[in-house]
Amino acid sequence: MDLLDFARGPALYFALAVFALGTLWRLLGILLLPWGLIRSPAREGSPSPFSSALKGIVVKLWPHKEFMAGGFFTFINGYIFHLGLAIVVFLFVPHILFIKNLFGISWPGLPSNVIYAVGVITAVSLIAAIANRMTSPVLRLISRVDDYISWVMTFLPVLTGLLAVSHLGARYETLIALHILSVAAFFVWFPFGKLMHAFLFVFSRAMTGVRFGHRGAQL
Amino acid sequence: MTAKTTTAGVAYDVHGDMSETDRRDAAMKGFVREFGAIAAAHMESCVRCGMCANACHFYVATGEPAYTPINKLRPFEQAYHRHAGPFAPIYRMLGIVPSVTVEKLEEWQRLIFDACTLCGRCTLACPMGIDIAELIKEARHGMYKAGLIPERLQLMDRTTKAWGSPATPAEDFADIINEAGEEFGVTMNVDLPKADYLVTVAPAELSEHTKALADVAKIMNRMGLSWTYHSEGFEASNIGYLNGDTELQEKMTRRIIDTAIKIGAKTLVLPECGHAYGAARWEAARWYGGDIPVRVIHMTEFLQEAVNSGKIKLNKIDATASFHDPCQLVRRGGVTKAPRDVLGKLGVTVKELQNHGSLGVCCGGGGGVVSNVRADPIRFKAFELKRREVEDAGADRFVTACGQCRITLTLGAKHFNWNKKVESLLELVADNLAD
Amino acid sequence: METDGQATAPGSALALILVREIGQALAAFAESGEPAAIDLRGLPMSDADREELLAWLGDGEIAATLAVAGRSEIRETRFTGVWWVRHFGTDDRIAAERIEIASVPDILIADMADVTAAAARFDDELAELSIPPSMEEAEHV
Amino acid sequence: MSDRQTVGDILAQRGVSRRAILKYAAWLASAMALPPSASKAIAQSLAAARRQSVVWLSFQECTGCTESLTRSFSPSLEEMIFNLISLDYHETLMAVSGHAAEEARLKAMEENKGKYVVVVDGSVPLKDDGVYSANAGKTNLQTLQETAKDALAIISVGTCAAYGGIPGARPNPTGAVSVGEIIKDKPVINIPGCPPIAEAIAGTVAYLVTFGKVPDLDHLGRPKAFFGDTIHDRCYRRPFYDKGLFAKSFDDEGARNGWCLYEVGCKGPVTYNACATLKWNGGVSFPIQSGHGCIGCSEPHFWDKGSFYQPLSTAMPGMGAGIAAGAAAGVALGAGAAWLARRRQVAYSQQTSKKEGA
Repeated sequence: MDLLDFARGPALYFALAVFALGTLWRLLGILLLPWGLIRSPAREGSPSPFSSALKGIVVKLWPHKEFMAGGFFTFINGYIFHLGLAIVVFLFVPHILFIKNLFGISWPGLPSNVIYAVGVITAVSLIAAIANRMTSPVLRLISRVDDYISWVMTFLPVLTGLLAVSHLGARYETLIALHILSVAAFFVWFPFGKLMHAFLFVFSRAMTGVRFGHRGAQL
Repeated sequence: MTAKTTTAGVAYDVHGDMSETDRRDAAMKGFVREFGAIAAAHMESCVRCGMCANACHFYVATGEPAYTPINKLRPFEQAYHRHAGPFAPIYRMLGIVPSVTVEKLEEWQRLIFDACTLCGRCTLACPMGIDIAELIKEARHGMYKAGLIPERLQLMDRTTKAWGSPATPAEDFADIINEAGEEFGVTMNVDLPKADYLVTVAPAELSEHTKALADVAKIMNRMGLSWTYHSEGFEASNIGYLNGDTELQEKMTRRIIDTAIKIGAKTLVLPECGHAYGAARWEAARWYGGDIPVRVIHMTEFLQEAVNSGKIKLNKIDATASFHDPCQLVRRGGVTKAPRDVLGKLGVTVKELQNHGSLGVCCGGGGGVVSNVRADPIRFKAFELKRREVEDAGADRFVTACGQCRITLTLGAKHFNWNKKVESLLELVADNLAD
Repeated sequence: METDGQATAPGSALALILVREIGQALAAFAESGEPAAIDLRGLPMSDADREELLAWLGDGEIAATLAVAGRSEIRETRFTGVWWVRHFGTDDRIAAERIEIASVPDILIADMADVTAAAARFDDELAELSIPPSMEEAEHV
Repeated sequence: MSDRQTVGDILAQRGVSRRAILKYAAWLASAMALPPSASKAIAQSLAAARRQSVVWLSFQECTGCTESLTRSFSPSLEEMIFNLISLDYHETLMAVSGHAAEEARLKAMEENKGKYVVVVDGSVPLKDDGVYSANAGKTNLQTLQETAKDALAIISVGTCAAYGGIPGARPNPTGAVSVGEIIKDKPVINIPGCPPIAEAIAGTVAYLVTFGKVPDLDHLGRPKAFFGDTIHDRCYRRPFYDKGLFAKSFDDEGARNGWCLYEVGCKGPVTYNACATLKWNGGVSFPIQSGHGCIGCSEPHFWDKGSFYQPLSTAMPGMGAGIAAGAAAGVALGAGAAWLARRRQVAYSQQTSKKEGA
């Protein structure tokens, strides 16, 4: 079995099994804790908890202009690499085929050249993010090992993906195997670090959305 | 109590006689009880983006990275991961997350109490929607259990437990009310056996702001309402809400709710106090253990109802004013429109501060900080943010609807020899009642 | 030499690169007499690339067809010393295609080994002619 | 069969001119990606070289490789290869049979000791003492070891000889292995493919004759001249890949338009071979040009890498159970963790209230 077969086979099986295990473990470990739902009466005319939850999820997509002064870079750069990752992950045809193979659903992709360009922008943005983390006094103080591991786990698939499409550094099948292995590592790490925010943000925002909606307060 | 400093020179206070282990365990147990699904989801969602720093007046005013809101939760979070999180058993087994040390808790006392007003502006800044302010409030519960709270808050705790109020013994309450009635020439109702409205007070009103007691009575009387103050349930400020003493919070909550039920009141009116609103309006059911059969409203909401219903008429003041939004009332309470409605009825043109409404900047003294003298230096720095905004807005008058904010801002003004008077919305209404 | 200034510049990037390379090799040949060759088959050329290059180089004074292990075609381009050489297998399938920069492509030059062999063969055949066995005698042999 | 004459002498006897050698050298230089200017020198050394004795062994194979080599050869340029070599043993092609054939092999080995080249097509079965393939009373393993002992080099032609190929596909009932797994002390050149391209076989042999050495090989033992690039990199449909234009099935609009076959399982991106440049059937076409994706036949274990029609970027089949097991374990662990945490909370509340009650 060569490296590519190992990556496409056992490594991915293992990673996805760990991903499923860890994600459910963590989500249920949180959501099955007591909810403490005894609440004072809602403000008159406040929206339903469901719409408050939705509103919380949506409103938090965009920061208040009041916080832009200090957080502009974090906000803009965060948007760039999140969108970049989303485009590269979900609109590159080989990735769509991967998803189709797993879940049976698919959608049209973007031209590969566009994906390469977005990939480069994403990589640059991620580098800017880690540079910011390592230089900003606030971020240095609040960062943990998790932040750096999660960065590496996110950056490696982008880097190996770019190397693979540009055939840099090694043979294509080696690079693509490393790419898949880096994705496997991403999946393994995902449930145990902050990457999990990709799922948790929904709950976190919705909960605060409901709390604020209940009080008639603005998020 | 013993005032101490950590090796790094951070001041902290210690109460009670406990071994280090007992103290730590007490804190852990206090923490662990807080970890419900919501706190857990919030604890797990942080991506360390640092956006919350920009929202905190203490960070903005000092540039001190330690004041980054999420950083203030560090020991609480550590306890969560070690004792309650999904991976807690693994973390314990492999020693990935160590026990929180007493030293760490001592060091963090300053961040959890001195450097946080529970104003919740960080909650609005957090892209993950983490309610950081709520978590800090919950973290205070364990800190209280471990006897690791600032001396002043401990003192108020003791006083409140003894008197039922941090300001005065309950036996003296009726006298204070009646004296104020005499002083300001208003008919007072106190300890009536039955009334539709139970009116509660804040500590400052029993000392510095006694005019407020009379102002409420004046308006109630003008409206012809059935109302009363009551010695058994008069204190709306809830020190337990601020210092983490959950038993006291429950006791204080029960006292006013039970009194309202006892006298058959349909409405419990809270004084011009921010955290009283948080405690009685939004948290009461939790500590009361079920539905509250009484409507709980803030003084500002009461005034809004009064002016909007036309039951009182106001003289027009031809002036401009800026309104300082009390955090617990506006940002975390949802009462944004009411004070502006009332100012409008007074004929006041509101010149909004740069940050206003739910994004208003805290006065710097909420969450017990104004009582905690140790926090004075950063409180004054934060005050300067507010002062700049008020000066930039350039209004004639400066009004708020929270006694605590008023005291904080007045102290700040005095410190900097700033000649801006901080006025009470209630007082403004009472003083301008039209015939 | 034909100088056709009207020739359109190659539009394809590959053809353009090749044109430059040929130009450099030709200049070097003119200066030092060092011949050169460029293999076209190893390049990912499309038919369009090839046609553009061909059109640009044009036709020169010499065109030769060889019948040697299949057909070969050699054409001088409008640039003297630049030769288009194509070797075919049977079925007219291209086996090798190259641009040669030389006075004459080697394959056109008679090899001395072949010349020696030819001379020997010539001698043999001539000997057969000069010692005249009669046609009848020959038939009897 | 030993020739003490040079290739040039023999060609002269056969009336083949030096021009033909020069032409052949031009072809060889092009095929082996040698500098074009080297063709004159190649021609000279070819003419001066001795004919190379070649012993061709066929093991577990289908004769497709021999077919590829011989069928593509028509009398002209390509037949030159047979002027360069003395094919002293080839079961399919030789006229003699039985003992005479075996003798020919042994004679060639004796006369050209240390100088002959062994070409192998087919894999070697090792299971059950190699009984699954034998001739002349010898198992393939014995024949290979005996023949390879005094060889100059071994050329493994076809994926079976190079990597085990189809006989070695799971479950590999005969225990088939490649030549390279048996012969460790001689240079082994792999020319994989199912079948390999004739020019790759001929070019490699010609190179060996001309230069007397093994050409540059990649890490899988393949001549870089023919296996240096992926099909994908040299594919005329590559621009469609870059533009994101893909055939979704073999009879859709995209297929008719000749778009990239990645989505229907083309293995071109990970397959190193010269199909896209040398092509097949006299340069007429190659699989992708004919509308079918590359199946990666020149790569080790191509048969065992999932469906030919499964896109390259997908995981191999058979993940469902593992993920389901992971998910089930996750649910159990998550619920367990929450239960433990709740139990702690209850315990702590009771302790606290007891202490306070006391």
